[in-house]
Amino acid sequence: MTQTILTITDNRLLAPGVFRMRLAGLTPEEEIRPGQFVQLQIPGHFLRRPISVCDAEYGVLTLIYKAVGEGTRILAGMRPGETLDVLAGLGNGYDLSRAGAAPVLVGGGVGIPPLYYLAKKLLRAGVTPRVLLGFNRSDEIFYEDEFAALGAAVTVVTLDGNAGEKGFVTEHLPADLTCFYACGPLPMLKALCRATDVPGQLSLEERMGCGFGACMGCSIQTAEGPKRVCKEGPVFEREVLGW
Amino acid sequence: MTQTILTITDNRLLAPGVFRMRLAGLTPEEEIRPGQFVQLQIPGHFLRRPISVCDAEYGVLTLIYKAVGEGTRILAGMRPGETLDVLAGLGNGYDLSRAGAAPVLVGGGVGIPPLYYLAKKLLRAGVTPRVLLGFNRSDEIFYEDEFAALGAAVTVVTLDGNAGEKGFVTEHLPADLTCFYACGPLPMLKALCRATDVPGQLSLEERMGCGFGACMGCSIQTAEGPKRVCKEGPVFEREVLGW
Amino acid sequence: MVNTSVDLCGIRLDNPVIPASGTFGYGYEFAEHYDINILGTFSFKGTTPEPRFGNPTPRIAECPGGMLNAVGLQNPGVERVISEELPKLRRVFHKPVMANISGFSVEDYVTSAARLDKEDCVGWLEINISCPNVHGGGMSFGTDPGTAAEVTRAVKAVTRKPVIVKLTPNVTDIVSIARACEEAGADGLSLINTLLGMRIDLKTRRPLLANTTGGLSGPAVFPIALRMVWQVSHAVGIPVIGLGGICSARDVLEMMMAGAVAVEVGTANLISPTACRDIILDLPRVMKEYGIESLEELK
Amino acid sequence: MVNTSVDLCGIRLDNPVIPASGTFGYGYEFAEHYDINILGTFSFKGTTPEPRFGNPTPRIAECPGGMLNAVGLQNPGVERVISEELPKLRRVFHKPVMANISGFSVEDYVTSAARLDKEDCVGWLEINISCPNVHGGGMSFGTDPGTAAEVTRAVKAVTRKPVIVKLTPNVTDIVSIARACEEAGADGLSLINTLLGMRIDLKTRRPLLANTTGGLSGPAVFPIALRMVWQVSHAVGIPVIGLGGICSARDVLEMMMAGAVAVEVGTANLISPTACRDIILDLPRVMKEYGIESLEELK
Repeated sequence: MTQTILTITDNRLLAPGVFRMRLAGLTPEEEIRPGQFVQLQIPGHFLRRPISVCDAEYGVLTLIYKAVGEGTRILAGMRPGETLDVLAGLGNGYDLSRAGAAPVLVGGGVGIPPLYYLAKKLLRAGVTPRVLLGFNRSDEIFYEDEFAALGAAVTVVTLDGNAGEKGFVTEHLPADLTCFYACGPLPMLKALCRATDVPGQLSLEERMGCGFGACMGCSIQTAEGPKRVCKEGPVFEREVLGW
Repeated sequence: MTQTILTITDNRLLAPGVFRMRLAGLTPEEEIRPGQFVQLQIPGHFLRRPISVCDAEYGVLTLIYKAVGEGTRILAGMRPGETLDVLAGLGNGYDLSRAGAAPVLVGGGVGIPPLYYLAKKLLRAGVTPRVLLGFNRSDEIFYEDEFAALGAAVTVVTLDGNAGEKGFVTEHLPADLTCFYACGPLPMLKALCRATDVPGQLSLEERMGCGFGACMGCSIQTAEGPKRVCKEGPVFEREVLGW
Repeated sequence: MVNTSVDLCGIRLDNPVIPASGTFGYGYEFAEHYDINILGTFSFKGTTPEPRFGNPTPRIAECPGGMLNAVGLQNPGVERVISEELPKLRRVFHKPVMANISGFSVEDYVTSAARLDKEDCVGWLEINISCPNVHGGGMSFGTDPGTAAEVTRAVKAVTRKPVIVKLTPNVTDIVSIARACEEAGADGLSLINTLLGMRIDLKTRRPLLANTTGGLSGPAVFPIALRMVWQVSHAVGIPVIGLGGICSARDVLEMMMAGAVAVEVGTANLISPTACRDIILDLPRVMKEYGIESLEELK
Repeated sequence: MVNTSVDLCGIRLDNPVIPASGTFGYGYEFAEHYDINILGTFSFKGTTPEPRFGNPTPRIAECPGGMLNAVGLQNPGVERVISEELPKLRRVFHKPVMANISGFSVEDYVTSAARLDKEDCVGWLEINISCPNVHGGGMSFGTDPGTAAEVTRAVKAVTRKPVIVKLTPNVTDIVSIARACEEAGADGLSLINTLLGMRIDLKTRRPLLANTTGGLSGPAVFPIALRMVWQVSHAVGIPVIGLGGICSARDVLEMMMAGAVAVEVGTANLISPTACRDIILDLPRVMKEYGIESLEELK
């Protein structure tokens, strides 16, 4: 974990309410693993905002976020050239060593971004993941092309069926998966664990204070006792959660 | 009084710790009188900062301020193109109708700025004021040339005598003055009232809440009862103060 | 069309926004900026029987997210309030106004209340038993259930107008004070007054305020105010006005969700003279955003 | 060279900066960022006799200039603190540390105090009678002079280490609690713990925190903390540690001018993990700016 000042180079709308921000200035020591997150200090706000890392290579940090509250709305209004105080490299990240031959990445809505960086790293390790991207409506779709451009096999699933497959992501899991990596709304994560028995790693969300293990603000009960989502998580093996 | 957003066009050092800021965007309705002040909303600070008006013509507001506290230090770091939320046209201002034939303007340190706008208006009304500018040291001198360029007769007085006349401004008052207009440290204002019996208007400073008469934070006792420095002042006739 | 109107002790307000006493004078400074008849009502500067200058200056100090004040109840006294201020007030404000009353003895409160009870333009009496900036009165009435009840009862005996008691947050158990006021006949409660705070000047190493301590207000105190409004409104049957750091229409909704039937806006008026107008104009939009048809459904 | 060292109950600190309990764990998360031996000392996570998970989430809510927390004393219990946490702590921190103790009964405090009294690395016991986020204990001990004194006396009977009692600001008269603790034998006092606050989610119209209320901390509370430290340090003869919203070296000086002999820094650690280091490194520069040669001259 490092505290650093990064410069916004890009900040644009990807889908209704969903923005992608790029920040330059990460140094090589600040190696970031897929599934980790950053904490952004937003002007005029006291607590930092945790945002999952969508990509972090060549010194450029890519974040995709939804403008829902006051803080993220201010973020959406920031322009290239402005700077942000960033705590980078937070949390454990996904464990790539347990991918097996046929991992499936399952993302729902704004849970999708960390899977992009994960797909990139898996492909670089010689594993081609299949990717399931779930959205409520077709106009919410983002990053389908970006995943495809990496060389991953992408399936988009929408609840309204106006694009890709119709229904829930859990209805479109391939039969031969060796494990899954997931990030998305809690009901999706739980449905996923009910739908398959293969090993799985799930990224959780929780309201955080510090984001680096000091305040115990984001503790959850697990099969192995209390865990901090920001420190022992945000990624948990399904057995640890008992799901 | 109006609330408006102005754009910084210039912000530069005049003397050690003393800055001049110019802001564009005043509209013609926002007529500002000499001796009035503005309240600036400084980013990250709750209360506004009162600053006297040094000039306000052609839509451009000129302010001269000393960077002493956190707020004014932030102000000193602001750059052209940035904007400030400004309450303009606060306070009563100097009464030009009582100038007589030979008014003297007496300023001390950062009390000098409002006298510049006053000198300009007096000259435009056909009265040539004499101007006494007091500083502690010669390196603190600012705006001597600007007053001279207006056509006023300027005398600089320094305590250390390294520039202009040596001593206190009160020791260099002309004998034939018809009235004085003053702004500066309290001891200077009081010494001035002891030094001469002619009519005088004095601009006072006080810690303020709102700056427009609502909170009673800056009330003083006067010969005519309680007065708000921000509303009935900041300029008071010497008789009102009983000095 | 959403419905912003609310009932305050039997008097209908067009909206729940009430500038708080001591931040709005007698209204006419603000009437230069907007038509203040847009307000639900407003609470005018705290009134004592005799004229008061208040504390020496400095009376104001800045704080993170707020300010301290130690004005100390400057006002021209109840007779001049009635003879000089209220006529000017009536020229710019045509709705019932809230008269704020302070004192140093039960008799002080009774004297002002009896006088202001006769004024037609006064809709409510707000009894300030919570001013932290005066000695031997003010807040000391509001930190004990017994004295709070005594003032309430005495004022109720001399007026037929609704009596709203303004409570201090500087207590261990605000609910016990609130209940005591209710039992003594209060028609409503307003809370919170300011929290006692202090700043020191690093250069002089002495308190920034001439009065040493002052009352903290502004957004900094909002969560404390919200908690106390929640506790009190769940414990009493009379209406509660919520105040403390409200700056936006969202803050208004949050305070009403905590149980307030109306809100007072104080310090925000000092930062922006049009703060209350801006909140009122924004309220319908924010209500729609959260699917609120009528403010009274938040009860 | 300015002198930043201070005395805290007979133990010399290199500087007065002490990370506050609950914001610094057992130190080793922060030791990844800087050598925490630069600190005066630190107060580790509040300890109870039995392990506690604390309250359900959400436990955190943002506020203007601060935050609410309702963690509820999550800790592994005194035995595992001693067997697992203190050995790790000693590897990264080589000065006397402050052990923070909480409880739900006088016996709880006594149990933990007696156990931690035996640990050489513990320099002081900080007795938290002011946690607002647990029910039937915590803060309730700190709102009454009698119970505050009772806990103090009981803890003093089982330890020879200096006992510092941590006070709550959620009271009418903090001075009376402080005096009661002093008379019961406390060697020092630390104040203030958090102020009870609350936020509501406008979408759900329900409290944001699972625990309904939480403790407010951060710069928002600084003026309240400063006032209470001023009041208490003028009323008692034992040392006072000042805390509440301290974020900068200037805040440290202001708190010491109010009468504190040392300060705790809490919430600032959560926003910037190097906050305490940055304050300590800045302290000599700011002392020079205000002509302070030695912090002990501020007494």
